[in-house]
Parts: sequence; C-alpha cells; structure tokens
Amino acid sequence: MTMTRSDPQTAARPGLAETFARRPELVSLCLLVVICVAVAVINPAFLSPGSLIDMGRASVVTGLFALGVFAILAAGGIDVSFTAIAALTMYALTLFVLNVAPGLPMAVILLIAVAGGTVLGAINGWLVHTLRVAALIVTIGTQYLFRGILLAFIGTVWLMELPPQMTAFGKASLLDFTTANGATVTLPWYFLTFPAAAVLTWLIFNRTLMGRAIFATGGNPEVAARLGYDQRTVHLFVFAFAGGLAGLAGIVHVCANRMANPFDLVGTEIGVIAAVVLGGARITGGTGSVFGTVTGVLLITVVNNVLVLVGIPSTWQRVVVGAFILLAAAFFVTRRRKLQPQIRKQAI
Amino acid sequence: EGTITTVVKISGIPWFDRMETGVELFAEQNPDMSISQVGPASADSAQQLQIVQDLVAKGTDALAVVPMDPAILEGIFKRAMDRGTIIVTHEADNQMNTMVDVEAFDNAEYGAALNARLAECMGGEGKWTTFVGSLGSRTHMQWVGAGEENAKQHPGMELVDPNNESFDDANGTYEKAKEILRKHPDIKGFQTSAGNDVLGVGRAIEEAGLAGKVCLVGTGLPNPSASYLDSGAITAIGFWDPQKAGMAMNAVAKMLLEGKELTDGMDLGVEGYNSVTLKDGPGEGKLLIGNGMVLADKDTYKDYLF
Amino acid sequence: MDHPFLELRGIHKRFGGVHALRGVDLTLRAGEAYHLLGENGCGKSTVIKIMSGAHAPSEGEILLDGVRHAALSPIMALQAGIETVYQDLSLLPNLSVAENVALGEQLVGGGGRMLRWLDRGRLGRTAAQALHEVGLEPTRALLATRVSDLPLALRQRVAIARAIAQEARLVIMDEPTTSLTRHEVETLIEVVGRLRAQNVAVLFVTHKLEECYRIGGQAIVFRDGQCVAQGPIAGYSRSELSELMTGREIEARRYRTGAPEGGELLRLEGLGSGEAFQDVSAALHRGEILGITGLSDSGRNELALALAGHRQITEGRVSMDGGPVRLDTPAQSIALGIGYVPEDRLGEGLFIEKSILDNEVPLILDRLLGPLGTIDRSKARAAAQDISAEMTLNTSDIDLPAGALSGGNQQRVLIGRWLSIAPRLLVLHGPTVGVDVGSKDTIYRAIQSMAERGIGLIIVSDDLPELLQNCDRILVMTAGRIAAEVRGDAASEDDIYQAMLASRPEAAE
Amino acid sequence: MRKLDGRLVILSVLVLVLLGAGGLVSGGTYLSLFNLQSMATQVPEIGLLAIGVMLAMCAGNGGIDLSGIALANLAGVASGVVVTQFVSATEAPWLFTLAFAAGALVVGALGGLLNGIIIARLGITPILCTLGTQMLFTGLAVVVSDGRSVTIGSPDPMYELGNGVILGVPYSFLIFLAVALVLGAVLRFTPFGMRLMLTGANAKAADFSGFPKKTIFTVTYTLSGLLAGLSGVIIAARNVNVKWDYGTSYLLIAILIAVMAGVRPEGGYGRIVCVVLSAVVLQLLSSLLNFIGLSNFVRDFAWGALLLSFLAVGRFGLIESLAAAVTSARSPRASKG
Ligand SMILES: Nc1ncnc2c1ncn2[C@@H]1O[C@H](COP(=O)(O)OP(=O)(O)OP(=O)(O)O)[C@@H](O)[C@H]1O
Ligand SMILES: Nc1ncnc2c1ncn2[C@@H]1O[C@H](COP(=O)(O)OP(=O)(O)OP(=O)(O)O)[C@@H](O)[C@H]1O
Ligand SMILES: [Mg+2]
Ligand SMILES: [Mg+2]
Repeated sequence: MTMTRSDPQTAARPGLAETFARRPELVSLCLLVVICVAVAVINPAFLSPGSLIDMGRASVVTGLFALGVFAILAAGGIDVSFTAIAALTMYALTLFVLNVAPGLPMAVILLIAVAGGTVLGAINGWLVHTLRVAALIVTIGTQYLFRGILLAFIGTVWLMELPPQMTAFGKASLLDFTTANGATVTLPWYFLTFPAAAVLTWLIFNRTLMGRAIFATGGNPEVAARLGYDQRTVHLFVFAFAGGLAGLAGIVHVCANRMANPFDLVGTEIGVIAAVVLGGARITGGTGSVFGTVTGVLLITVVNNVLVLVGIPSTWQRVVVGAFILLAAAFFVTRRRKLQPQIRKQAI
Repeated sequence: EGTITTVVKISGIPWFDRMETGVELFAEQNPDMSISQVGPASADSAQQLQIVQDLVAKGTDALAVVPMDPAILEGIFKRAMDRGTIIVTHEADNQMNTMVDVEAFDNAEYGAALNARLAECMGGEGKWTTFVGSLGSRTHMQWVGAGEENAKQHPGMELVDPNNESFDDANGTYEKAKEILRKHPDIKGFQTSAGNDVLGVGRAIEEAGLAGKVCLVGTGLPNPSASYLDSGAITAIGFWDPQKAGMAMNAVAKMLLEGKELTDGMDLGVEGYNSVTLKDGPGEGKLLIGNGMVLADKDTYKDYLF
Repeated sequence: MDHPFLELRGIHKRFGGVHALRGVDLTLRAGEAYHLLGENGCGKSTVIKIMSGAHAPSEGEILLDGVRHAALSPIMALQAGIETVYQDLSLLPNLSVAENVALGEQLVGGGGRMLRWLDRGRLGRTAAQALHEVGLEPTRALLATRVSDLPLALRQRVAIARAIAQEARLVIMDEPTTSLTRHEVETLIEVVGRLRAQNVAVLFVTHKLEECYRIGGQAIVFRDGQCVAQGPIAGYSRSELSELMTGREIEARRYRTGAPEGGELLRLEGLGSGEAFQDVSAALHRGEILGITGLSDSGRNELALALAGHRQITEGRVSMDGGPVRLDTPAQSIALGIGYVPEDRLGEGLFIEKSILDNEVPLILDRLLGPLGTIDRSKARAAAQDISAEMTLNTSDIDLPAGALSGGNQQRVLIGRWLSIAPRLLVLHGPTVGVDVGSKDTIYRAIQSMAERGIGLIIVSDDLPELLQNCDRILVMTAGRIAAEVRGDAASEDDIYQAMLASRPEAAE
Repeated sequence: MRKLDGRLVILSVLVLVLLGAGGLVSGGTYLSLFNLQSMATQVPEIGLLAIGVMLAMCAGNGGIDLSGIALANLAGVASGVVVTQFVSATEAPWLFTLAFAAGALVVGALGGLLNGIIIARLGITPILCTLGTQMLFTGLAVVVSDGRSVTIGSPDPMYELGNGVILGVPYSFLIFLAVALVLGAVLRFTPFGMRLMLTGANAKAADFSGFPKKTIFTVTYTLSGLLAGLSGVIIAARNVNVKWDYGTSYLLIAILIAVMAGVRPEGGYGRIVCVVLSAVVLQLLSSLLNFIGLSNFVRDFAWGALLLSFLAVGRFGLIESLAAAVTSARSPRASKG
C-alpha cells in the first residue's frame, strides 16, 4: 500500500538513543549511578549497608510526597500545599490520638491519616476545578489556609510524647545490622510505605483507565473533556490522591521523628517538586513516570546526604546543592535535545 | 499605664511558650500595665522586623525583643529609641542600638561549661564535633568557640567537621548526625547549640545503639529531652529558664519606663537575676548579666519541669 | 425505528455576547450522509459540539432516539454512538496512537467510570482494527508512537480511526479533509461508504464542495447561526450553494490576470535540508506567483519553513536580486523582506487573546517609535487601521481580541501583519485552510494585488483549485525533489495529481 | 472606551476599606503619618521582588522567578563585603552609598543574567533553574559572608534612602513607585515590552514573527535580577545590615502578590499598577493584624482566604453582579414597579 510510507516509525526502528530520548528518567538513573560511583570512590563508607539503609529511610517522606506531586504534574497541575496538608493531618491526628483515643490501633491511625489527607486534597481539587485557575495559585492559597488553620486554631505546642503505638511503629525494624563500632543500623517497617505507594501509583497509572485519564488531562484538558473524561473526577482524584499520600507521609514523619512538630514539613515543597522534575516529569503536564519519580527522589536524597561524607564544609553545602540541581537539569535537557532532533522537527 | 510588648523570635515553639508564661506572670504582678507577647509565624528575621516596626508605629511604650538576628533590627531600634520607645533585648550581647541587653549568663562561660561536661564524659579523649543553629547565630558561635577553647586543655580531644548547621530542625540534625556517625565511626562526643539539636543527635545516637557510648552535651529543654536523658543518649543539657528571662526583660523595661537607674549587683526580683552584673554594652546601652545558667543530667532534670 | 436518530429543536447558543446559533432545527436519520455547509463562523462547529455534548445549548432541546434532553454530556453522546472528529482533531498528543484510538471504547463501555482496570489486549486489538480500516498498517511501532510525533496528515487519519473504532451510529467529521492529500481523501470516502452501508449516519462539515458532490446525500446550509436550506446535495449547483452560504453571488474564476513584471527576485540552487528535501532549484520573478504542492511528506512544508528561516538549509545556495543570502533565522529572512504566513493560524500565527492592533503591528514595532524611543500609540493605531482597511476586516474596532474574529478574518489579520513590512517575497502556507468561499475571495484578491505591486509570492498548498486560480507556475514535489513544473493557466487538476504520484517509488511499482 | 479593569477596582476598593478599618480599630493611630510612613517603607523590598516575579510570569514558557530574595540578599552581602573594604562609610558617605548601590545592582543584574542565560540558552524550565540558582545565590551569600550578617553602616545618604522622607513620603517608596512607573511604561510603550507580552501570549507565533526570543528571556530575567539587586539595596538601607537568610518567607509572598494582582502565570498578561496595589493591600492587611494584636498565624490564614476569595470573585464575575445589584438598588421603585 502507498499508505505505509507516510508512517515514519516503520522506517527507523527505535535504537538506544531513541529509547533514551523517550524515557528521560533513564538519564537521571545514569546520573544517579555516576554520583554514587564518584562518592564511593571518594569515601568507600558510602557503600556500607548502614549508609544505604539510612539513605533509604531518609527518602521515605520525600518519596511519598513526590509520588503525589507526580500524579498532579501528570494531570497538568502543580501543588505546593501538600506539605501543609501533611502537617495539618499529622498534628491534628496525633493530638486526637493522645487526648481522645489513646488506644487506637496503628493501622487505624494510618487509615485516618490517609483519609484526612484525602479530604484536604479533595478540597484542593474541588477548588481547582470550580475556580478554573492554575493549580499553583489555588494551592498557594490553600497552603496558607491549611497552615493558618493548624497554627491558629489547632495548636503550636510540640508533642514530644507520642502515643506508644506510634513510637513503636517508628521503631519497629525490618532489618538490623551491627557495624564495626557496635552501632546498629535498622531499616524500619515504615520504609515499606514508600515502595508500596510507588507500586500502587504505578498500577493506577499503567493499569487503570484513571491513569490514562490523568495523562489525557495533562496532555490537553479540553480535549480530554470532550472525549468523555470527566474533568471533575480527574481533578478530584489526583488532588485527593496526592493529599492521601501527604497525609500518610505526615504520620510517617511523626512516627519516625518521635515528635509532632506543627512547624515541620512546610517549606520543603519546592525541593520535592525539583525531585519529580528531575525524574523526567515536565512541569507542563502529561509526562513522567513512577520509575522516574523514584529515581529523582533518590537522586535528591543522595546528594543531600553525602555532603558531609564527601567532606564539603558547611558553608559550601548550599552552593554545591544549587550547582548540582542546575548541572543535572542542564545535562538532562541537553541530552534530551541531542537525542531528539528529528522528533522535534516533525512536531513543528 | 504603659505598654510593654515582648517580641520573640518565633511564636509557638516550647522555648517561647515557656517565656510567655513568664510574661503572663509579670502581667499578673503588674495589673495596671498592658503586657503581652507576640512573634512571627516562621523563623524569618524580615517578619520579626515587620512586627517590631508595626509595634513602634502603633506607639507601644516599651519593647522587650529577642532578636532573630540582632543586626537586622539595628535600624528600627535606633528609630524607635529616637521616637522615645524603650528597647530591651535578650540573647543579643552585640546589639548596638538597645538600652539594655539582658543575658542569663556570660556566653563564654556557658560554652566552656558545656564543653567541660562533655570532656568529663569523654574522659578527655577522642573525636568530637559541634552543631550550631546556623553559622550566623552569634551566641551559638560563641558557645562552640568557648568550647573549642576549653577542649584545648585536653590534648586527646580531636575536633572533626565542626560547626554543622542544624537550622534548629530536629529531623535535619538527625540526618546529619547519622552521616557524621558513619563518616567517623570512632566519634565520642557532640556539643550542640540550638534547642532542638539534642533531640536530633540524641535520636541518632539512640537508634544506633550508642546511648552511653557516645557523649552528647548541648542546649536543650528538660521536658522534650527527658526520654533521651533517661536512655543515656543525651549526657547533659544546658539551658537557662526562658520564663525567668522573660520576666527579667519586662522588669528592666518597667524600671526604664519609670525612669529608674540600673546598678551593678542589683536584684531584679527574678530568680537567677538576684545579683546582676552590669557592664557597658557594645553601643550606648548596658549589658545586664544574670547567673541563670543550669546544667542538668539524668539525675537532676526532673527539678526543672518545663 | 419510526423516530429519527437525532433531532435538534429550536437550538440557541450564546457565548457571552455572541449569538452563535439562532434557532436551529435539524433531523439526522440513520444511514444518511449530511453535509453541513456555511461560511466561517456561521455556527457549524458549535452545532456539532452541541450534538456531541461538548457544549450545552442555551435554549432548545435535543431528541436522541426520541428521548428528550436539555443537553447531552460527552459521555452520554458517546454512549449513544455519536462519534466526532473535531476540527482541531481533539487528539491527546502525549498518548500513543493505540490509546487515542481505542481508549474511548473502554471508557464508554464502563459508562465513563474511570476507576477500572484497563484491558490492554483489547486496546491493541481495537486500535489495530480501526487503523486498518482507515488504510494505515497497524504495526506495533505505529500503535506505540506518541501522537505528538506524528505528521499532521497521519494525525487526521488517527482521529478518524478513533471515531470508527466503536459501534457508532452517527459519525461527525468537522473539516476532516483539510490536510489530507487527494489519495487519502479517496480512502476516507471509501470509509464513509462502508459506514453508511452499516446504517451509520455521517455528518460532514467541509468547505470543499467537490468532495460533497462525490459523497452525495443531504446538504444542510447554515448562515449566521441559522439553517437556511436543506435538501439532496445533487439538487444544488455550486453557485447556488455559495449564494445560500454567503447571501451573495460568487463566481468561480481564475483570479490571476496580471503577469510577472520581470526581474529575478529569488533563485534557489541545489537547495537541500537533511532528509526533508534535496536538490531544489527554482527561480521567482518580481510580481510572480509560484505555487508549490505535493503530498504531505513531499518536502513542500519543510521547503517553506526553510525559506522562512525556520529550518536549517544544509546544502545549496539562495540568492536574492542576484546576490547570495543566508536564511539561518526568521529574523534574517524578515530582514531580507521575506514574509511567512504559517499554516497553523491559531498555534503559530495569532496572539489569540491580544487585540487586533497587537496582532497587526509586531513586525514593525521599530518603525512606530516616537521621539522618546517609545512606541507612538497613535502611529500604531493608524498603521493597524490601514492594515484592517486594506484587508477589509469586518470590524473597525481594532481593540477587539483576535479570538473574537471568525476564521476568515483571522487569516486576513495574519496576512495583513506581513503586508506591514512591505515584503519583497511572501510565502503563504495554506492561505485558505478552513476558510469559506467569501473570505477566500477576499484573500485571493489581496494576493493578486500584492503581486501587482511587484511582490514575489510563493503559495504552498494542497488545494489544487486554489493554485490553479492564482499561480503563474506550479512546482510539484515528490519525495523531497521537484518532480514537475506546470503552468497555472494551462494545467488541470488532473495533470498535477498525476505529477504528484508519478515519481513515487511505490506508485511506480 | 476601554472597559474598566475589574481587578484594579477591587484592589483600590480594598486599599480604602483596609485604611478605613485600620483607622476605626486603632482609634486613628493606624492613619497617623508615622504609621503610614512606616508601612510605606515596608512595601518596596517585597514589591520590587513581586514585580520581578510578574515579569518572569509574563514572559510565558512557565516563567517564574524563585531566586528573587536569595539574589537580593546576595547582592547586599557581596556588595557590602567588597565595598566596606575599599570605601569608608564615615569618611566618604556619598561615595560609599553610591558604590554599594552600584555593586548591589551589578550583582543583581549578573544573577538575573545567569538565570536568563540558563533559561534561554540551555532551555531549562524556569522553575527548576531559579530553584537551583536560589540555592546557589544563598550559598554564595553564606560563603562570602561566612554566614554572618554584614554591617553596611548607615552613612547619611544610606539612612535617608532607607528611612528618609520627602514631602512626607519615604524615599524608598518613591523609588519603588518610580521603578514601577518606568517598567509599566517599558511594558506598554517599548518594542521590548510588547514583544515580551506577545511572546508570553504565544511563543510559537513570536518565533514566526522573528522575535529574538532568547534575548527577550535573557533581558526579562536580567531585569528581574536587577529589581532584586535594588531590593537588596533598600533592605540594606533600611536595616543597616544584610544577611543571607533575610526574608525567607518572601518567596511565596512575592508570588502571592503577583497572583492577587491578576498576573497570568501562563504568560502574556499582567499590569504593574495592579502589582503595586496588591503589594500595598498585603502590607495594609498585615500591619492591621499586627495592630489588632492577632496571632501571626491568623495572618497566614487570612492571606490564604483572601487569595481564594480573589479567585472566586474573578471566576464568578462577582464584580459585575455587584455593580448590577448596586444599580438596581439605586432605583428600587422601578424594580418594584
Ligand atoms: N468571542 C467573541 N467575542 C466578541 N465578538 C465576537 C466573538 N466571536 C465573534 N464575534 C463577533 O461576531 C462577528 C460575527 O462572527 P462570524 O464568525 O460570523 O464572522 P463572519 O462575518 O462570518 O466572518 P467571515 O467572513 O470570516 O466568515 C465577528 O466578526 C465578531 O466581530
Ligand atoms: N467558545 C467560544 N466562545 C465565544 N465565541 C465562540 C466560541 N466558540 C465559537 N464562538 C463564536 O461562535 C460563532 C460560530 O463559531 P463556529 O466555530 O461554530 O463557526 P464555524 O461555522 O465552525 O466556522 P469555521 O468554518 O471557521 O470552522 C463564531 O462567531 C465564533 O466566534
Ligand atoms: Mg459570516
Ligand atoms: Mg468550525
């Protein structure tokens, strides 16, 4: 048939370069590997199981946040209120358990945290949908609102004595190591929330209609609406999903820290967004992957946690992290561009 | 008859909640005056500056301020004093534009005392490191500076990777402390400065199963530190009672409002400030130093429940 | 089965102050083909969006299988079997071809509920089947390609495949053939025939009357938001239809009456750009109108972009007035007096939310400066008014946003923008895509008057009548090379079409 | 004629309402010259940063500038450290002030230029770029000052700049207004301004119109950096000192101001006069809350609520319906008829 010739894909089979261009998260993965190797060469202590486990547990809260942010970015929005959601849920819930229901089992506490976050997230989604304004703006508003509610009406006192079941959850260990100097390193149970959430997110995005609807909305919301993807549902879902993950992250944060500090978390949102963007999701929506997001989170965690190990003095640490973000982004963009010239031309 | 407003670094945190109890106590003792405490919602010197500026504009008679960053407030303090507002500060012994700066103790002595306690625990030997809230925090730098000075008496003590910034964030401190424990498996001591540092470092030590093996001495409050003190993850905490400091500031402000003279060795009527030292400050103002230093450990912290 | 499939009764639609539909009554029956005709902005797309549930009518009612509704939702319309190929194609650029074609089936099958598992196997099968029906070979690579990576013509067929992927009862196509080549149109006509045989109704919106006659069926003519005529299309002549649409008479004729004034303006020698086109040599005289056509992958689009400085020229030489020139950036081309009116009016041409004024002056900002080095607003207004008058815009309010104009008027604004720099050479890419007869007339007249002023013009288009009516010479490109050159006053559509296919390797076999 | 800008009307009304409310609750102190001047000196530093954010947003391409306050601090710190070494504030007050201001502006412009180059030449998303440079600038400020605050001193010209008044209006506020005026004119009446707005509205169309897009982005971010530098000068003049971590909360507040002013985050639209008013509204409100002595956490809440109400007002055309209600209320007899 004469028809087939106009199909560009049959002519050139996707090679390695092509794969790289289509899956920008592979670039971050390479970057991650390069950094790890470099650090390990400078200080072999980096490769000790203890250090890796520490890295893993340090990534949990950021990771949970990041998966939610990824969902929202994929739908073409952005969220800066998730830290406030986490702070509000975790503090209100800890207070509730302490004062009202001290015997509440941990599983129920986790469920309530997720539910609380989901409700707050759904408020975001509802506002974004009904006000028809860029999500960034709405969520700046709700960030102030949620944080204001927390600090003005719920409380500012640090809760140092957690309910025992929460302390136990924070301490319960999955794996134990004893290092040379007699120190023990533990991988706590709560670490599992991150991979579990990642798998759940992957399932939603790749195996349900909702995942495709989210990408569709991120690609072009008007078109998605016309094709029958109910925008209200999509908005409510992504924001509620991100809210639920934020609620979970909040309570994990409390249990891991063994204190509920209402001033915590808010202020870290931009870093989380950076992690997701480094993971290959574009700020304009409709792109990204769970794998990339996890890679981005690991990348940021590693960079933040090896500064002392590598021997960078405190004064220089911000310069190094800032320069790293810029270099990584530049590397990322130029790689993508080099590998994609034909595709870009065609898209014109 | 006269308003005194206390402006703290940040409202809501335990330290300044404790200070507020002092301010309230002082208000009860002086029902004819209008006395209150305010502070910004986040740790940002710009926000504190705004509050001070609005209070000056509102016509408050006296301000008792715990500066987030003394330098940033110099300008507004000067203008306020030109306008006749009474300015008293706390934890700012380098403040140029203040009438009186109230210090609970001599900073160098405090830093040396913390370090002496640490050295005792370490047996005068081994690697140790220091944490400060931020490199710009003058008192913290004074404390660790005095600590370093003190450590020189013990040739066996080796300072490694000093002056880590904690930003008074327990979680960040925890991560950093873990990293240090990893980099220096043989580390023996931590001297910390900001109020939350002991919590973060203490947790790292406890989780590593090193409680009692690694020494930790730093500024902290008894209540939050209790469990770590009990487990031995924190060796000792040093502090002064913010309640008393708040009362002392307000007492000084009241005296200035009434036009009274401050003298060396006088009694402010507040515990720890019964015989204060009065010196010339860095600027026009005076430096008023009490003896409110407290070092507490496992056995003694229960005497200070706040 | 006694009531019709879809009936609209007394439909009104208002967008803010615009009264787009003013009482439309329409009846669509199964198995019939309908052609919705009318000028730009008469409300064709709007009525379609009401049928497909994208818009709710302001007044009136919709009867679906005899059941009364005040408005449809997209999912209701889809469940009833109303499938739409929108004017903008409505594809999801970041999803794969397979997903674009076949996701709808599962969404509609589940009544629009989204929290359900996705059946990937079925997705692939449905997509392959539908793509096959529109004449695309459903290779695995094609199914997995992102739509944003597809060329425009291919996208159009993907959109059509989506519409027929599910059990449809009414397929609506809003200007589906704008970027299809003639051969692809043939395939589409076959598809329509098959659909009608399966008792599916088909509603076409198009400005290409020739295609309507070929397909046959009912004509529905709209003017100013109202239905002014309906009946078998064979019963109307072209001029009758034009008159119904515009309310005035327009004769089909050759617009080109002048001749090049002589003096060579542009010469291309052995021009090439990567794989897109090679060895292109041609010359253009002052006041000459040169047409370039070819299938969508013939390199004609890339050649146009290269002349505008938007595409790297990798081989060969370009000279203007006998001297060599470089066309590396748009700014360089513009400085040489080369103008380029892009094909995608909304995406690449207009600043849609900005005023007509802002849209007409961006190329001459430096000439509008007052004594202070700032833009002299009164000069700018005067310049914009001049352009509006020259292009006979139907509004004199140049503060109106460009988005408030109809398609024809928008195109006039865009051409007017280029006229402002008094170009020596103007490249028009699809100058009348989606423009109605009335506006075409105005645009063609403007083109001719430019040529008379000595401007060299290149029209890149696949609208063959347009080229024949306007050009002195027409170059036909195939596979990145110039395959033939014909004279505008002597050639026929068929000559050109033969030339387009002649040297294609597959066609030769 | 031109339709009245609804946003402008609400903001102006809000300014009056807040002034009135402040006068009422404070028994007049709020409206005293001293307080008005005090509030006016607080607006410029954040107002200038908000204008910077607005410029970045207007340029489109997902534009935003998160590095503003970090750059302002770096400008003050770097210029302070260098200039105090070479010029004495007490011996040559004018020279010192000018040198310091020039230094800060240069650092600001260079920082902005860096943003511009990274965004325009390397094609990195503005949010990611300015996030990186935000850390970089903060870090450099720490390195340069060793983390301590840098005393600039207050020679007379400097003091006047930060706190002096002319005809009752603070110099810094006048400078802010002048900058706003000039930039407003630049956006409206220069080819650069028009190109900037058009590029923000449709970058592809701008390409096809031959606009030098890279230059436009570079200049825009450089301007934003320059504004940050100026903000740094004003901070130094007002506070006598500069420090790397000053104003960390300004990051979101600057965006809040821009958004309340109706700047479109997708690009192509924004009015400077609205940004100025919006900054004034936030200042009035926050000072009012300080006057009432309300907890500062209530202020966070109030800002969130205010922003969301603004969005709701815009979304549901409440101004128009309000106007309609007012006119019909004026002629009640007619409606009862
Ligand atoms: N969204 C809108 N806002 C304001 N006015 C509009 C809007 N849409 C259309 N108009 C006005 O209504 C007029 C009628 O629009 P329409 O699209 O029917 O134009 P037209 O006369 O058919 O143009 P053409 O000759 O190109 O077909 C427009 O010219 C325009 O002035
Ligand atoms: N969303 C909208 N908002 C405002 N006006 C609109 C909107 N959609 C359409 N219009 C206006 O309604 C009228 C009818 O538009 P419509 O798109 O239906 O025309 P059309 O017949 O499809 O024209 P074309 O042949 O150019 O596609 C035009 O004046 C148009 O400007
Ligand atoms: Mg018309
Ligand atoms: Mg249409």
